[in-house]
Amino acid sequence: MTAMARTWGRLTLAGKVIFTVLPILAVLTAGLIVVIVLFGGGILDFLATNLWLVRFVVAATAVLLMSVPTAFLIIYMEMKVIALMNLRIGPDRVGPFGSLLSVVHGLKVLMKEDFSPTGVDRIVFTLAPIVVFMSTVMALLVIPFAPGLFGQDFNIGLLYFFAIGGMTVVGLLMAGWSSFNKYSLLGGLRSAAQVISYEIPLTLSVVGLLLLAGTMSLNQISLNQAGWFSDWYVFKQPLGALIFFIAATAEANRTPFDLTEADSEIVAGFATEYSGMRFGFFFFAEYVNVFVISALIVTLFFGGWNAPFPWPWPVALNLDPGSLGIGLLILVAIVPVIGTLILAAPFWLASSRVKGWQALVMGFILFNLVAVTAIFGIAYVGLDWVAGLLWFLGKTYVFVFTFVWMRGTLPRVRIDQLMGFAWKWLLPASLLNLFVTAAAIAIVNPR
Amino acid sequence: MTFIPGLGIVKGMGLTLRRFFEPKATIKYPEVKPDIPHKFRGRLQLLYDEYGALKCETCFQCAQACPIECIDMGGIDTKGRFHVHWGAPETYGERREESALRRSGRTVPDPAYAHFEGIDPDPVDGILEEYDFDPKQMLQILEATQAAYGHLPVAALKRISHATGAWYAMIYGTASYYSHLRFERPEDGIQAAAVADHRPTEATFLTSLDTALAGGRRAGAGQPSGTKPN
Amino acid sequence: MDPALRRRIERRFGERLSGPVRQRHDETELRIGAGDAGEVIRALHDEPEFGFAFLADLAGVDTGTTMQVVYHFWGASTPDWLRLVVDGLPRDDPRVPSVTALWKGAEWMEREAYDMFGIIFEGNRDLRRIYMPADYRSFPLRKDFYLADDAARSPGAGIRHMEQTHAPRNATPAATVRRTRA
Amino acid sequence: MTAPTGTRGRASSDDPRVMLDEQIGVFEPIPPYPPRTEREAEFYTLRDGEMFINIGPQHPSTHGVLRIVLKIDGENVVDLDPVLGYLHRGVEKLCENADYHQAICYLDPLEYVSSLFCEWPAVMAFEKLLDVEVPRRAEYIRVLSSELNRVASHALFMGWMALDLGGLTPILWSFIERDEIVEMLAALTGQRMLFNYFRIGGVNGDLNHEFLSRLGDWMGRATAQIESNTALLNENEIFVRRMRGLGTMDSETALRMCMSGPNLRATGVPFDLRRAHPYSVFPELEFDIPTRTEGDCLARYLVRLDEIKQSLRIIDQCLNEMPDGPVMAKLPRLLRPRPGRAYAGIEGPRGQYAAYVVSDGTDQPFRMRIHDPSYLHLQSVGLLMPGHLIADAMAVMASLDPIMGGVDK
Repeated sequence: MTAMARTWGRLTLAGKVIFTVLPILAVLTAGLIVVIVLFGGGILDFLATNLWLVRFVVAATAVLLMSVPTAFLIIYMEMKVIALMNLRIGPDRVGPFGSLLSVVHGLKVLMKEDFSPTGVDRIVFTLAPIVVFMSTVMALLVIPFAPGLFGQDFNIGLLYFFAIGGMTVVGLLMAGWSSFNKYSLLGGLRSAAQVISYEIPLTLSVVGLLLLAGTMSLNQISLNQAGWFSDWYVFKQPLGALIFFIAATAEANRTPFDLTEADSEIVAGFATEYSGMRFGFFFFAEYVNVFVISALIVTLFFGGWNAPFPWPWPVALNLDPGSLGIGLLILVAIVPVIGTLILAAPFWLASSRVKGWQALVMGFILFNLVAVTAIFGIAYVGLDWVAGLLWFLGKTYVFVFTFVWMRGTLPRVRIDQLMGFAWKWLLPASLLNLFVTAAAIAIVNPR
Repeated sequence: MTFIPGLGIVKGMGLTLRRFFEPKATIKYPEVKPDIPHKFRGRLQLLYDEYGALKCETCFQCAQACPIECIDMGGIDTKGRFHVHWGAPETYGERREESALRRSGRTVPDPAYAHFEGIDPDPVDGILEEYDFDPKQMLQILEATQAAYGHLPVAALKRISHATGAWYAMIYGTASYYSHLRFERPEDGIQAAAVADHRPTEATFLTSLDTALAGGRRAGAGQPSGTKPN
Repeated sequence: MDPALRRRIERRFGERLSGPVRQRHDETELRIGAGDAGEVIRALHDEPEFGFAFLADLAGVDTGTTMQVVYHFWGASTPDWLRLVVDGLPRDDPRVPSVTALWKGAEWMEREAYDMFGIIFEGNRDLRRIYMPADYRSFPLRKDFYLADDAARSPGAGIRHMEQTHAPRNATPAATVRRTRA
Repeated sequence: MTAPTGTRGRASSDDPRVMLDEQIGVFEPIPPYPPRTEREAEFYTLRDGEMFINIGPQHPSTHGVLRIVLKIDGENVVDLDPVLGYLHRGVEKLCENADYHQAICYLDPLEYVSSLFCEWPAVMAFEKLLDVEVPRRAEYIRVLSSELNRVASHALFMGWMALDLGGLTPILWSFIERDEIVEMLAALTGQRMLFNYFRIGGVNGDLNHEFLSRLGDWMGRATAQIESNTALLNENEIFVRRMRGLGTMDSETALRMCMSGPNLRATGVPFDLRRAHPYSVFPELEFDIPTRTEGDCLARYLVRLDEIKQSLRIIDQCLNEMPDGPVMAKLPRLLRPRPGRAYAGIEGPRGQYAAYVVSDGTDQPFRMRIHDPSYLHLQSVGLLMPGHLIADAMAVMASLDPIMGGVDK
């Protein structure tokens, strides 16, 4: 026993982990093999008949996995962009240009104590961040990122989105109420008032668009906007787009409508008493929400994953690397070497002061650039979901940038101005938009 | 304000976007040193003359003149024999008189400790001798002192502080950390009585506070009206 | 220095002045007793020949023997600061009429004077301590104020034996209190 | 008048005697003692639907450690009770125990945004006590450096104002502006924040090349830069709509509230001690007194912007007309002014800073009274805030620009 303990003590940390994990893995693998051998056929048959289930599970997992890096990216963007607008440098120490700082923030949040203050309603206090985060992430399910790349193509996609998005306010209200703090309470109530008020113009502003599109499926709306950028709904529904943008800003609690967590008034609003990962959920939810809202604006009004102009040289790439057989292997082995050498040659020949290894390094870097560009180019031309995803993310991040930019510029509005704006201006304007659209449709396309 | 609604906001957005691309004001501190003016007074350092000798001649005028008494001096004397340290500033009030006394070379009486009982210093001196004035063996010193006196008199702690060069606060912290070290004689109820004697108003205060608290609980019945200040 | 102002003051308040009107640099000083303070200040504020509309400062002073309340006024009728010293308040019960009816902004300055000196301004609606905690008992800017004794009387006293050093009774011998005749 | 009922009688967490066995209500802002005045009793009595909320002492927008107990009805502020003393250091008492030179440096941290203005009245009062004639060059240097400090203070005010309204960017821009000024003042005085530059009878050190080169560099682009910074807010609809008509005060009330400085001038009273009670070399300098008549937050904000331009004018004139000569009067080391009293008031970026000194013939001031405008302006918050929303309460407080170091002395 002592000998074993001594041996165990001599192991490094990695060794301890490996020695613990390996046997478990071995047992699990054996069990898995047995299960697959015994029931594999049945499972496969079941999955093949119920593909929607596979799709749903994969989509849900992918969306959950995607949300955290998205939040990290937007948090970094927020830190860096606002810093640059403030004439600061912003994060520049962790990772290249400080890009890992948000990841470090995430880790920090994870490592903090899971603390709940005296007097809170524990159950609700714990549930609130989860509700907020889940409602935000669930909204990602219906967003069509590219042709064929979406979680679920509901025929009531937009309705689902509004319904799920409205659940956020429940979480915020739970947080505000359960925190046992007057600032939180005020923040929660503000968020309830604000989100409910802005739900109405938000929903009404897209009704005109729905009349035009004739569907509520977000995928179908994206498909409707294919072609030139003049086909985008923003040109048919400019007022609707503006109202939607403003209402969506309020819906996402972003500056200038960030009254729920107005730090100079009610310290952090509903999140005052939260710390650690519970706060982290709120934090992530906010930024995922920004992404979702931007994605929805892009989907509805800015053509979704469609390029602003159709690709002028339609190419049907029929690459079948498998047909090369053994040649593929040789190609994979030889092309990098030859490419590097070819690209290194000009450096080496250009000046006698360039040493051979330096030229080789330069050549290798250049080759990588060329290869990556080529692969992406081929993928862009050949795979329409890659092209769609690139366009979609590009447009979405333009809007994310706009949200961050607004945060860097604008002061906050007051609560009565906020509500007045929603009810006195946005609501009539969206109704006007709806009537004009309906009238136009009735005139142009009478039954 | 303009007549077109939203123009001001758009202008502001344009301004921030322009600033987005402008050169930044941040100084990346450890790599780039800030441009500190020649006359800057914020750095604390002793100056050397052109021969490399310390310009400070320990006249203590700075410590004496320092209005918030933040300058404290210590070090090795010129022959390299004695460690000179003036201890932590426990009493700021007497500080300037102290520095005058120190400059004149006399010992500084400490009125804050005059209140405490005097001791026969021989045992503690012997103990200090035994432990070679080593502040690292503070616990042993304190235990021996307690064995000698039955408790830890303040005067003895003060003497230990002076002899070993450790701060009084450190010694006090050490002594109060260990539960077997005590500051009062075990049989001593005298001090508690003295304390109670020192603050006769305490009881009055507590009574008034109690009255106030109890009065509030009784929903204000019989409360005096609030016109009288304090 | 504005001799015209001095003449005006002497003519108007001649019998009420408890000392000569002094002038030095750009200041004119008059002294009155506490009984006259209300009327004199109202006259200084209201009457057009004075018209001191701006209360520049309100301060309490403990001379070691008596208490004073010192007002400074600015008015367009004179280039001087007008200093009004309400003199001769007893130290054990200093009372002055409040000027909050004329300058509502004097309320906090009076509260401060009350907090620091214990001067009671009659008519101030909110005369309570402003800087020091509510259970504080002494008046810190008085000349016989001794810090340690107050600390020993606070509710936290006596917990640490290092704090039990001073006995309040003999803490401030009367001989050490600074006094001035200024 | 009966004592308020309800939550009164709960223990305060500050009271070491009380074991906190009851957890709910520990955070109530209601004090644990019976009311001392009518006003306190009235304030701490809640009517139906009202609640107390503590703003501070740790709150992002209280500009220091101020605690305001707000009585709110929903989002509306019904009444408020500022609780001071969290930063009280007893500077007046400290000054009584320091000699005349030492007393000056206790005054810097009072007004940590524009320290020179707190030194100046005390120094002026000491000079009056001692009958010292200050050299003209020293006076010009004082005016020059303090006007720079005024610009720095106002620049910072713009940023705070925007920050309290939720704008993140202007505060950093104005800090850049302030940093340049503060750095050049550091080249002149030796410190960035607490300058401790004015001495009895002059200033500590003549103008130097480093200061002048930095100043010239900055003066060339100051106007354009400040204008460009203000363009972000001055035309912003959100900002203007929030500020206009908010916390309005008429000139009568402002005088009754003993206000001074830009807050008084925003109500239309052209009261500026530099003209109303001229001191130093201001009679020789040419500048205007900007006033506004609205008396609301926007007016207070705009008056300060105009003052920056006037300050730049004064700086320009000072540089042009700077006479030669010594910067310190000849004085003995140990100052013992004869018994007497002196009062000196100056126009600072927030209003009238003043010092009242009583000398008893020793080397220490017998009584040193420091008058700070922030104190009085904070008091008028109680008049301006009720009836507004919580968000506006912050804006009103920011527009009055109190500095808690000066309020709490």
